[in-house]
Amino acid sequence: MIYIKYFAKYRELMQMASEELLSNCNTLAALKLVLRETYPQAGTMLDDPRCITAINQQIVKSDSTPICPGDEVAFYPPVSGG
Amino acid sequence: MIYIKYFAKYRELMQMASEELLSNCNTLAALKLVLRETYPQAGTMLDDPRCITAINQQIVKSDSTPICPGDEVAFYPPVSGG
Amino acid sequence: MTVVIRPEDFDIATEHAELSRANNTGAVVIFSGQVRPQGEHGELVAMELEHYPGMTETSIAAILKEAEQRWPLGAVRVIHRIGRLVPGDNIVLVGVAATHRPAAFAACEFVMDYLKTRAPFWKKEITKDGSFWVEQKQKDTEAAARWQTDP
Amino acid sequence: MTVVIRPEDFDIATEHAELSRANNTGAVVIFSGQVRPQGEHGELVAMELEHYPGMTETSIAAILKEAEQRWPLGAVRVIHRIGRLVPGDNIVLVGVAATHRPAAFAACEFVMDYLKTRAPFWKKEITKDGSFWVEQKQKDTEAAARWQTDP
Repeated sequence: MIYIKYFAKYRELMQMASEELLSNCNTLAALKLVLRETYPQAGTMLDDPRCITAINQQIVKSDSTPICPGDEVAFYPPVSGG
Repeated sequence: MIYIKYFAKYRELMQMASEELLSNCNTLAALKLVLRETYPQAGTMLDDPRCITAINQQIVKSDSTPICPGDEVAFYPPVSGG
Repeated sequence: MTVVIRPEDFDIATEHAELSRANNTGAVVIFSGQVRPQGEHGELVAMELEHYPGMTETSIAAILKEAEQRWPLGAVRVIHRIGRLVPGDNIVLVGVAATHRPAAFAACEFVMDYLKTRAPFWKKEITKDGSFWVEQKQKDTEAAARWQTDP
Repeated sequence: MTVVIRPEDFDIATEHAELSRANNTGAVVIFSGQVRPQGEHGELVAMELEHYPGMTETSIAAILKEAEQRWPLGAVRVIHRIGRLVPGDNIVLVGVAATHRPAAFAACEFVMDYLKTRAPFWKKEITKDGSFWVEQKQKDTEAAARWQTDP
């Protein structure tokens, strides 16, 4: 199981804050492909060059980053707190 | 009448916080001379290159600054507030 | 080091007292940010703040740890509100205690700049004409970037 | 613009509330300085603060006016205590409200640097071994000097 979280405008785009994905994809690239195939609107998020990805609450840059069962993968736009 | 004020360590040196001087000296130089003649310890203050002089609450640098009856002349060391 | 994220407001007197009593405190600098009446898209009805529970706390703690490595600090406190706020409401407090004021000022500004650009919070402006996500500002990105070269 | 010189302590909550309600405030920066337990000549029993009534108020007002000319500020408040204080007591508060935080931070630091070097206050440290006038610090002189070239 992979735990996925969407924040702010991506939460609105995906129409959910989180989901649990039963998948055997083992890289971020594979996960993104599954999301594109599952949700027509996912491309808007994944093609956004400012989209930030965090795995287990650490920001990752490379699509070849491995993903293991139980991992938490988050997608969010640039932050605007403070 | 000239109103003289001494602050901090000069107040302690001169053993007074203020005095009223009945004098017809019309420059800062003349006033300093009167102080030297009146108080043996005044030289310690007036010869201190860090001694600051203010006339009517404005800092002055030149000994030739005129002084008029009713003026307030203050002598104080570098400030250390805040 | 204290990091609190919650809907409730802070009590400035409590925060100031906590900072004041840190070891050998001579200087306390407190920043507080509040919702302005005018947003980027006109008059605000409200501001909604969202965060990433867990990661937000961790990333702020990392920012504070870096601040403590850069400057000699007695205490650092961050309170960031979430949820629905209205104009005039406090959003965030960053308080720093130090022996001398340059460290307190620098660390407080450093923490704010990093909070603005690195801690996962998102703001949404609610106006009578609609809702708008607040984008990260270029000037905030630049403010944070100056700490890269200027320790 | 508010300048108060008095023996009594300030109430931080009142000060913060006053700053917060200034027109279009988004950022509030408050500096407070307090008496440290260790003075330059050892453990402090007390600190005595003296000022030049009239000139002190005027010179602080001039500093605040210069700050308002340099940065867009919503409000500036200074409270400086005088008389006998003990370790842990507040000495000074400088509070600045502005629409954006860079102005609030810069103006607060500017006012503190100028207060330290231009406003006629003098501090005397009372220790069990005697009393010592505090000299103006070179680092304070330097801190104030940087504003001459960097507006």
